[in-house]
Amino acid sequence: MIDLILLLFLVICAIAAVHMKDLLSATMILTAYSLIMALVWTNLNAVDVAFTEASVGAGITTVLLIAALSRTKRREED
Amino acid sequence: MQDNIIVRTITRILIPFIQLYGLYVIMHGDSGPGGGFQGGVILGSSIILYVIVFGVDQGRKIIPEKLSDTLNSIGVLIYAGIGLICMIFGGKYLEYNILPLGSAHFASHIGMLGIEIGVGITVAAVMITIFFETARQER
Amino acid sequence: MEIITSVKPLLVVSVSLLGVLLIAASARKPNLRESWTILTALTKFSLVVSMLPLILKGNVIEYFLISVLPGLDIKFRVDAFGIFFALTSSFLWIINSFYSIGYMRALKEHAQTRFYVCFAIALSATMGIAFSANIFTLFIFYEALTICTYPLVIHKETPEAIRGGKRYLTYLLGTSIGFQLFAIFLTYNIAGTLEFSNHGILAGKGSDFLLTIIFILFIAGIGKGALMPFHSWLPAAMVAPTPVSALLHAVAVVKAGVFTIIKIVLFVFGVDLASKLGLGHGLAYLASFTIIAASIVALRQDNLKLRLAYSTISQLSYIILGVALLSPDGITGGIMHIIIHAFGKITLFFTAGAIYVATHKTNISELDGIGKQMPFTMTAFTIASLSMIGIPPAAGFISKWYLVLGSIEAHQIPIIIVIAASTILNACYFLPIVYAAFFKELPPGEKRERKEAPAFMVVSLMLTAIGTLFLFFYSSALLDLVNIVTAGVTGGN
Amino acid sequence: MNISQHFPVMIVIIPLISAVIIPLIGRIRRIYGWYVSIAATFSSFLISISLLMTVFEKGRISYWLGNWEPPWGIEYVVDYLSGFVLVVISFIAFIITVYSIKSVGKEIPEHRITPFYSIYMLFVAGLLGMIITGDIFNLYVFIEISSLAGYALIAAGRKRDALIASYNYLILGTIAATFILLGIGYLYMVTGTLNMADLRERLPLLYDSKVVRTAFAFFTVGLSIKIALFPLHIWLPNAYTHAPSVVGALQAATATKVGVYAMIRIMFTVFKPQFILEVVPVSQIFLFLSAVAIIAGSVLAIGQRDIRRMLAYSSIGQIGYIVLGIALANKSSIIGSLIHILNHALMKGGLFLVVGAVVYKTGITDIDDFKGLGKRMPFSMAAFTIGALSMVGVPLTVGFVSKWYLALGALQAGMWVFVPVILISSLLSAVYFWRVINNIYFKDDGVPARIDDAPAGMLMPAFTLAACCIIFGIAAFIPVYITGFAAEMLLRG
Amino acid sequence: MKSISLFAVLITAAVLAYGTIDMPDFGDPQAPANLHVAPRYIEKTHEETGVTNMVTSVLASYRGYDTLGETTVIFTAGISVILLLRRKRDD
Amino acid sequence: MIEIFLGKYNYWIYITLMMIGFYAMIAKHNLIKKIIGMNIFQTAVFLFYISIAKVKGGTAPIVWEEAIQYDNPLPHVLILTAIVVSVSTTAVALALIIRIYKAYGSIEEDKILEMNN
Repeated sequence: MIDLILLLFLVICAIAAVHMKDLLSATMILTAYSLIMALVWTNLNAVDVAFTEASVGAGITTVLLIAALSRTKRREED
Repeated sequence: MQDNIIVRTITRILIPFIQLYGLYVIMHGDSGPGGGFQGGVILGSSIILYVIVFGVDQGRKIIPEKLSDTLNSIGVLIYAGIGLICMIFGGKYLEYNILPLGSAHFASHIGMLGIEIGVGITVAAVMITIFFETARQER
Repeated sequence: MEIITSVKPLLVVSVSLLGVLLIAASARKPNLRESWTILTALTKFSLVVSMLPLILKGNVIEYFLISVLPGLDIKFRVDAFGIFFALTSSFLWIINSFYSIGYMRALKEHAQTRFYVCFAIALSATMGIAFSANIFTLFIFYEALTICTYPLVIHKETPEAIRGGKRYLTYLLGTSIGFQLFAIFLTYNIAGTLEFSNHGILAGKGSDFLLTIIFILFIAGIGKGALMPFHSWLPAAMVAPTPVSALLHAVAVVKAGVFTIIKIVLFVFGVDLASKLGLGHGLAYLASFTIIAASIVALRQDNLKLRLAYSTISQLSYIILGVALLSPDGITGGIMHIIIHAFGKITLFFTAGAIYVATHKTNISELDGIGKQMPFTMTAFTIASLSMIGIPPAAGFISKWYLVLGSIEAHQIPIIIVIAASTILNACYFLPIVYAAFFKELPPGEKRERKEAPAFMVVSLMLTAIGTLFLFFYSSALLDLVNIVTAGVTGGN
Repeated sequence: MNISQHFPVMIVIIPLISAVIIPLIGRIRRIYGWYVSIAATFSSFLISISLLMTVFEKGRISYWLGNWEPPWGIEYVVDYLSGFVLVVISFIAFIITVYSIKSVGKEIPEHRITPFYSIYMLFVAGLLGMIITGDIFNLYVFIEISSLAGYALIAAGRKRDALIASYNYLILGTIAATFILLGIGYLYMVTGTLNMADLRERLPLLYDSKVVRTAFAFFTVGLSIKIALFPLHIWLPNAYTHAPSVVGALQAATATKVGVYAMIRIMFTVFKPQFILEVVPVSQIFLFLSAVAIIAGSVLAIGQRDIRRMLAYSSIGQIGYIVLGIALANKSSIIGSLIHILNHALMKGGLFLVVGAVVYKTGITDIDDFKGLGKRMPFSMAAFTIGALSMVGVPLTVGFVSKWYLALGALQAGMWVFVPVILISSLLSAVYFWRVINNIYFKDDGVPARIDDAPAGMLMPAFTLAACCIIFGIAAFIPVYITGFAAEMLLRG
Repeated sequence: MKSISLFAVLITAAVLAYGTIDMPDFGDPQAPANLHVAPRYIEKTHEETGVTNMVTSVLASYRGYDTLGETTVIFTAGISVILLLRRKRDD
Repeated sequence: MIEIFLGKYNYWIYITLMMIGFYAMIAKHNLIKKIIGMNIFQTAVFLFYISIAKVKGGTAPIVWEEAIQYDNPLPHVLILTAIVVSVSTTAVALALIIRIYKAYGSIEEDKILEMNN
């Protein structure tokens, strides 16, 4: 059951991340997405992968995205 | 964040622990979760944390460009080099068992540890490099 | 019949390539450069002649160079038909070289080195066509000839020349790649070989429908034959200098085209197959149409060179017509017409060039009384015209005679009518020029004085005119050669 | 230790290690990076020849990495197919490396030269790894190495257009790679293995499985993006046009070829030929797409002003040829495809190298500005002309050989409609190259007189490639012999 | 543009859905993926490589070469970023 | 029908996620948004791989005395590699974006294309 809830969260996060106009918020939601994904994988016994995703997906990718945002623009234009 | 004393102090205290943990993760990839890649990322992120708090220029003083560039290469060289060493001792590429280190188990253990260290070095160095290059503000 | 292996065919082809190097190396010294041209031409001709005795004895000379792919060989083979064509071209090249020297120097043309170089390469390619042992080799030299004559066609580099050159290339490359290559490919597929053979290689292979398609593709693909409707490159190429036109019309290009058509009809399809499928008749009617239509168009041209160009289109179809009759006499007539037309037409172009060099006139309506200024030139013109019309003692009579015999042999009475009609048309477009030149008065303001072109040119055109007469009286040697061809393709197994 | 038994892994490891060493050694002197690259690519080339010879002596070579037997470990496989492609790609990589230094020095900022060569070698290592691997996941890893390196290489120059071209390539390339990853996952899910040979044995039982079909669909779509098969080609023209010249040459000559190679591997050695021919008739779709690609690529190329963009569109057409041969799936057509891989690598590489030399000397890329370049840079333009001739498929160039076999294959498969497609596109390519050639040789104004020919270091590589076009066009039996074995191996059911 | 993208997405989704129908059920121990190659990793890891984490043993030993590739990818990314972003050094 | 859905719900979710990412990659004009989409897209594929590896009643693939059944370690390894590839691609893409912004002053694709013409 917990699986299904987490998976639903994933979908919500994905849609929100794509939909957000504020790129910083989108990045943060992407981080949440990665973390939930890591949880799902832990649940599926893929501990190594979850570890990696937590450190890379939620860590490095976020840092890089923010660094890139700080050098470009924060908002998506229509 | 350069002028927030609390953050600066905590960062100074935390960084050695993060690094220790990173090394632990690299070394214990064989018996638990983790390995060269995850450990390398953790090591790298400790430096990234330092740079975020103290700024790029200060960070470059700790890890000069030359050092991180060299480490990039060194890691892969260790990895590929271990493979070549296996060949020199008559095995196939990356066949650790052949290394003359007593038992085949031990040899294979050392070989894997070696490549994990290689991976860790490269990953940490590349993460630092990427972050330095990405985060450097235009003047 | 013996097959003799000899390197001579390769030498004939490559000698002018060697000449190219020498010509290009001496670009700064015109006299030296032109001597090389003449020397190469003479060497080439003597090499060809040296092979003649063997061929007349009924032998064949072969030389295998390399095999590109299984079944696609580069191979030379000198037979009676090939050497006939090679003799014609290599001999006329000598004369044309002399003429070119006179023409180019008189007009102080630019890029003369390029001109001579391309000329020499064109002759190499022509020899390659003449001595090809298979369609693949022929195709390579055919394309090479197209490409190396392009710089000659656009020699003047005026916008008009470029446009003409573009059409020249488009037609020739387009037809050869689009149709001929396709046909070669299909032939290879169903016959398994591309070697020319006296009795054809396609008999009994593939369905009638497919063979007919291949035939049509071949005929459409050989644009150099200038059969209608693929003829319009020829008038377009008239922008070229006159020696080039002579090359195109008499020595190399269009002759290579009809040579290829004949090779295809006789040596790929074979007389038996072509008549069985009725392909000869179809081709004969297409040729007849071209003869009449081109003659009528020629009548309406005022530009002398253009009129000659349409005349060529019409005359080429005589050659094709003769072969398409598929009877021994018809084939003899057609093949003989190659050399006879070559001598006649080269003379006509030489005179057109001479008139241009001497008086800068290009239109027929301006030629009134010019025979008084240029008697030698116009005498030559008259002789060549007679040959074109087919009046003895000019050589044209011989080929027409054989053509008529051939049509009777093939029971093709309509063809005789066509020949008769076209003879009248030929007379209609040539004789008025002769009449105007000799019997009309000069336009007011022009003096009755000698205004001949440079000696190089006049001598050349006189030589070819005399050649036309000579061919009439001494045709038997050539007929021997042609008989070997006809006996081979129509004889029993 | 017998070094030759390790050749399969050495051919990838040598460029890889050199890529790692270059940033270290390049600090001492920049030029050392180039020396290391030359040494590495040259040794890879030598090793590839040795491997191909070993394959002919002893048959398929299998190298177990880490000595784990497949399917548990990763296997390196050298057979006729991969041996042939290895030789082609490593040869081209070597030639372009030799060529690169001058052009790179001009087009890439000085401080980026060392990382440039490092990435360059990673690109080469990635391609060679893709060719030699016998494990589909390892294939994915090397696809990513070469792709990532490729994105960076395209953006390495000074032009800002290159950045957006590279970015778009990155997005599409990532979609492609992820599709391939997904396909691998699907195959693994139903077979439990990642080894190509093992998959080949296990898959036939599962041909009806929807999972397998979906996997196949994702593989083909992913690889079609990588090879820029029409209509998934949109990334290619910009990438080739704006990349630095050396990168354009390298990408055009190698990257898409290796992509096609991967496609052949998936279609014929992971799946069996019967899968694409009988089980799911995707070959029909590919036939259609490739015919459209051939024509569309050529037509689009005609309209281009920038020479590199023209060459890029022409590449799209050429890829169509290769895919056509694969989809026809008979021996002749596959020989045609494989020779076309060689052919296109040689001629497109050569053409881009010449364009690079022109950019190096004059900075022009607009075809209209090429007027009179034939006089200023005669040698470069000679190489260009040879490449163009080969592209058109003129006999005696390797382009003719491949088209000939493709057409043969089309006829053997009973799909004669593709023969006109091949012919028409040859004509179209003649048209777009003619524009360039005409400007180069037959127009006068434009290029300033102070321009002289490219330095020998750039001319020699371009000429080597051009010479190979001709050598393999005349001695066509060499590639035909090798690829004949490869084709037989692929078609073995 | 949006509609074309949506179309492409839907087509891809349809293909994926089509493929999913024949998939083994989620978590099925008898799924082919778990039967062919994987059992050896699970049963013999300790014996053959002497480590207890199977992921590590497969990563570093059985498929060690993939990991070399992975490290190379990271290295490529590092050099690419240097190539793209690094400015001329002042010295 | 219902089994198809319930027995494989992980797969359906991964398809959904993948399509969201895919859509963002090809339909969005903002270059960074495309990268966000790319991460979602790739991570969805990783979820698929991990789902293959799961065995009912299995434990994490680390040798352990009490375990009866282990999950399949191979997909985990593959995905470790794939994650690394993913982050590398992201890094290169971001580097490109920074350069693009420096050159064009915008990270909107349509505006940049306008500027090019």
